[in-house]
Amino acid sequence: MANLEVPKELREEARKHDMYLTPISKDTYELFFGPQHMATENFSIILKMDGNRIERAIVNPGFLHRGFEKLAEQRPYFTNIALILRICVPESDVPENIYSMAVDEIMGWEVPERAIWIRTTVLEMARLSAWMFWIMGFGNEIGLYTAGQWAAAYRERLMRLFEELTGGRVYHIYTVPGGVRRDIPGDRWLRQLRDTVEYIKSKLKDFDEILFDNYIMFERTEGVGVMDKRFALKHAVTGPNLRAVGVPYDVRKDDPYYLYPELDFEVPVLKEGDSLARVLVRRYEIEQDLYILEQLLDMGPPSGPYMVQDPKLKNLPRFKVPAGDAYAHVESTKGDFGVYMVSNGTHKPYRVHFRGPSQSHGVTVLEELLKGARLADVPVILKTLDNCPPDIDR
Amino acid sequence: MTMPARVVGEEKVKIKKSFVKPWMGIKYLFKKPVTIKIPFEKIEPAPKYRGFHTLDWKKCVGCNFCGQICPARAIEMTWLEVDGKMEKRPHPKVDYGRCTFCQFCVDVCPTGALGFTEAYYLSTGGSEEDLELFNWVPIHPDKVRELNEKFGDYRFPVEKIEKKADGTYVYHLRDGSTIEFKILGYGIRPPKKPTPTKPTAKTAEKKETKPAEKKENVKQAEKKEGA
Amino acid sequence: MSERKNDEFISYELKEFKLFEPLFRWARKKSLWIVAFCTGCGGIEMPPLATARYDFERFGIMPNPAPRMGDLFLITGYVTPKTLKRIIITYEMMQDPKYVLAHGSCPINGGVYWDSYNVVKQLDKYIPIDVAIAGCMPRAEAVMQGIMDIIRKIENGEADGWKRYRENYEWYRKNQDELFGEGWREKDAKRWLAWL
Amino acid sequence: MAVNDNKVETVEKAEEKKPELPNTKEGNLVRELLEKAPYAEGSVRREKRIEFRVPAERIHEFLELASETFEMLMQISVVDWLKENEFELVYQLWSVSESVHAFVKTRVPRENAKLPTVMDIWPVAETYEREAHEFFGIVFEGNPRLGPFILEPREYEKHPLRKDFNTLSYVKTIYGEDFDRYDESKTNYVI
Repeated sequence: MANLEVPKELREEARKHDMYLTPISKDTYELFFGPQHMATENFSIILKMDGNRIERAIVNPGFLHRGFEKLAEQRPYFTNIALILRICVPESDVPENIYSMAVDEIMGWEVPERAIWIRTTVLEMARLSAWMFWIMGFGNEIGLYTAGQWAAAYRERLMRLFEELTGGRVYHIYTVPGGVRRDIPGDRWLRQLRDTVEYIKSKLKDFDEILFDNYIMFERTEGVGVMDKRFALKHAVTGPNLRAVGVPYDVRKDDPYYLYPELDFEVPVLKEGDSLARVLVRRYEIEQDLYILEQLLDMGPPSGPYMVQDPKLKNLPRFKVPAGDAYAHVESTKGDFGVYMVSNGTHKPYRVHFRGPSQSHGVTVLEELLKGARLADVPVILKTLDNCPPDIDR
Repeated sequence: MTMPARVVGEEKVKIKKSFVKPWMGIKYLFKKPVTIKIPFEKIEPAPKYRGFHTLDWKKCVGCNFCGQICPARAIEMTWLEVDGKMEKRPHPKVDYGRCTFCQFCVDVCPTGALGFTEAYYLSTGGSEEDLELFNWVPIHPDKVRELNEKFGDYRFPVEKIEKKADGTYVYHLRDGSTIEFKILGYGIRPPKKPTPTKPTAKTAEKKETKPAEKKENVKQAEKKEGA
Repeated sequence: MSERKNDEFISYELKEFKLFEPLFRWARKKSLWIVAFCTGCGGIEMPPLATARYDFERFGIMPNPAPRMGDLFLITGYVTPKTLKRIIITYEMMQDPKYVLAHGSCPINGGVYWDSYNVVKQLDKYIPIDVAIAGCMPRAEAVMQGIMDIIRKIENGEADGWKRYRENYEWYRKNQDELFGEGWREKDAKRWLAWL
Repeated sequence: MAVNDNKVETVEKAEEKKPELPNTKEGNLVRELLEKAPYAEGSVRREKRIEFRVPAERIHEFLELASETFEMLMQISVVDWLKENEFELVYQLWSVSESVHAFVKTRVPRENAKLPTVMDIWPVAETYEREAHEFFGIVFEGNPRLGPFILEPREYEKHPLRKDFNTLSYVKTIYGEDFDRYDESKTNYVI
């Protein structure tokens, strides 16, 4: 592809329209990647290409901007739950949970143990389903479609469990400040969850065979999109991407919340910092998530109420929160997901500001990593960074 | 309190690449497919799936809690006239062009009048008469449940909503029966007492400002101009 | 596209072809290709639909990145003005019997973003909608049913959104210009697509 | 917010200025930083949360000092305090080595809000500053890429996250009056 030849007439035509192919040197042109591309998911990158090499990448987000932070300022606290979970679509429990954690902190509530157990389980289930979604996307990008077919089918089992627990399929609207909205539907649900965990665990071997051990995957990812430790820290890279450059930072260990201090799990760390390392770290984390879910099921849900008892909750539309501010964050599959909330004592939050992991992964880091990469590596870099455009836009 | 961070490195995380293993996927050829063959096979939503609303008109006290908690402001309190008699309290009218199915309205309902069923399926064309279906006063839960049991496909219980010029609405249910009532006005406070002309005029006025209808008018005008 | 007149469109309903109309309809309904442009949160239900679980390839439906080959446009959720520009361009690039399926509440009436400054209310003002499904998110089964509705409508010849767009092009164009300002096609869209 | 409850009461009097700093990891961190930067105020919120208040002129200097222990800049949150006519900028810092979160707060007046960029310390600040500029209109001197980023130019000029921007009336001017059927005066809606 190095000597890409653009027909002369087309070049003349394009010059007339002054864009699309801007001939700087012989093979230099501008390429619009997305938003109508499967890998980018509503996100556009303007690539300045030199032949097949990317000279410069300019990220153009904003296709999903809905102004959540403004809308959240205009709605009561509980109502916001139905709104802000749309920030992270594959893992919609994460925004719910951080929002609830922040409100709990300002209110000074002790959330009941049963609610804590349910929240932890829901978060881990959300992580697992997000991993399945990621396997699907990643498999499709590197051309191993079979893994994607399987992952999407296994994810449906988790979706079904979510449906029975929360009443929603994708948007659960389940975790609210002070607890959760419904109780566990019964022991049958717990048994089903255990079955599903066992099932996915047994299928992990198949994923290894077809995707993670596959030499195609190694060839596509090895040495692509390398970053070093200093770069990663300066660019606020978090989550599996940071662990792939040798920093063992995991919010669940370093700023523990919910039941995580009592759970036993490992933090995988690799030093290479290329796409392959990021993939392998993720693969190991899937195992750990299954292990955590098993531990949670062994622990069993403690008895008691699933919602905090507070007379203020009698009138939900006018539920007031005292003045104050709080920052809460959890470990999502994409990285450190946080929220900064300011309350001024009324029934609406004064300011809610979200910190999506893709805000750093998807803009500056991506622009840096794409410099000098080949065009065919763009989807690989996008998917191994696990870029999620709604995080950036909100 | 916290456990010491258990960090594992290369020895556990790294795997070897393989040329042979990917072929093992072939064994899936001999397994049972997971596909649900939709027109022939059905899958049921989970019990207590958050679907369309139901409303017990007798229980509803018209407190507008549901309207206040709604994140989309999809709920509007409506004054109805059934069989020539005005209902004592306003009832919520739910717009599915807005509703997010969070069911916070059901949670806050103090009398339990507002409820929900598992029915989730409603599809129409894009024209204004069709979209009339998206805006309804929910009907009694028993009726919805009965229809669901009869047809078993979790569709919207109303087939067609007929709107007459004087503000009368006729709900044609799926089993052929109809519910007929008149909408007198909107809001928490009852419409003005000397009824015969004023409320109807008000509703008519209200309807006229409805966006899509306006568009339709414009479109028709355009068409005429074009012709 | 502005200089094109109505009579320059290739007419699929010439009198000579009337005889073959059922055949055309049958062929159209059996090979709906989807423009793989997931415009909102509804995109998350596309993978289950396209993969083994629901598998809409059984109906001859296939996600396809190229709009020129697409027949069915799924508006999967809310639409921001920035996306709407791309949607309109993509929609106009599609070849003529083309159908639009609007997912969920947001394209109908703004949905939960009814007071958001950056979400388009009533997509029907800008491009014609053939079938709308309720739900937030619509379940995968509901989307499936919606697609089957489209298939049924094609069979009956009711899915005429593309005709409406052609006939009322000026009206749609006026609405688009009102939202984006005059000359947005020349200013913005030419940057993406040189041939416009 | 209340200061940490289980703080050690028997702190030896370190300094008269800040007697409330507990003798924990967090307290020591605050103390160390304040020794280097006496112009700032610091306190411990609770476990793993510390807070600094810095005057806007010296924010760059302070953040440069802080970046030795706090390796990551997680976010720059802007709060618009309309009554006080001030923007509050909260730099959310995270220390990977100490696992402590720090709020660095500073205030600037709303009119012609200007601050030095921190791109030279954390390159990722470019994104955060572009966002803050777009939604609030704060100018970060030295950031070359300020301008429409997420929004279209029309909304960008309005700086929509400012408190004096009314989205409902803006929506009505753009998308027409008729999309909202509710008469505001008639019903007492919370939202």
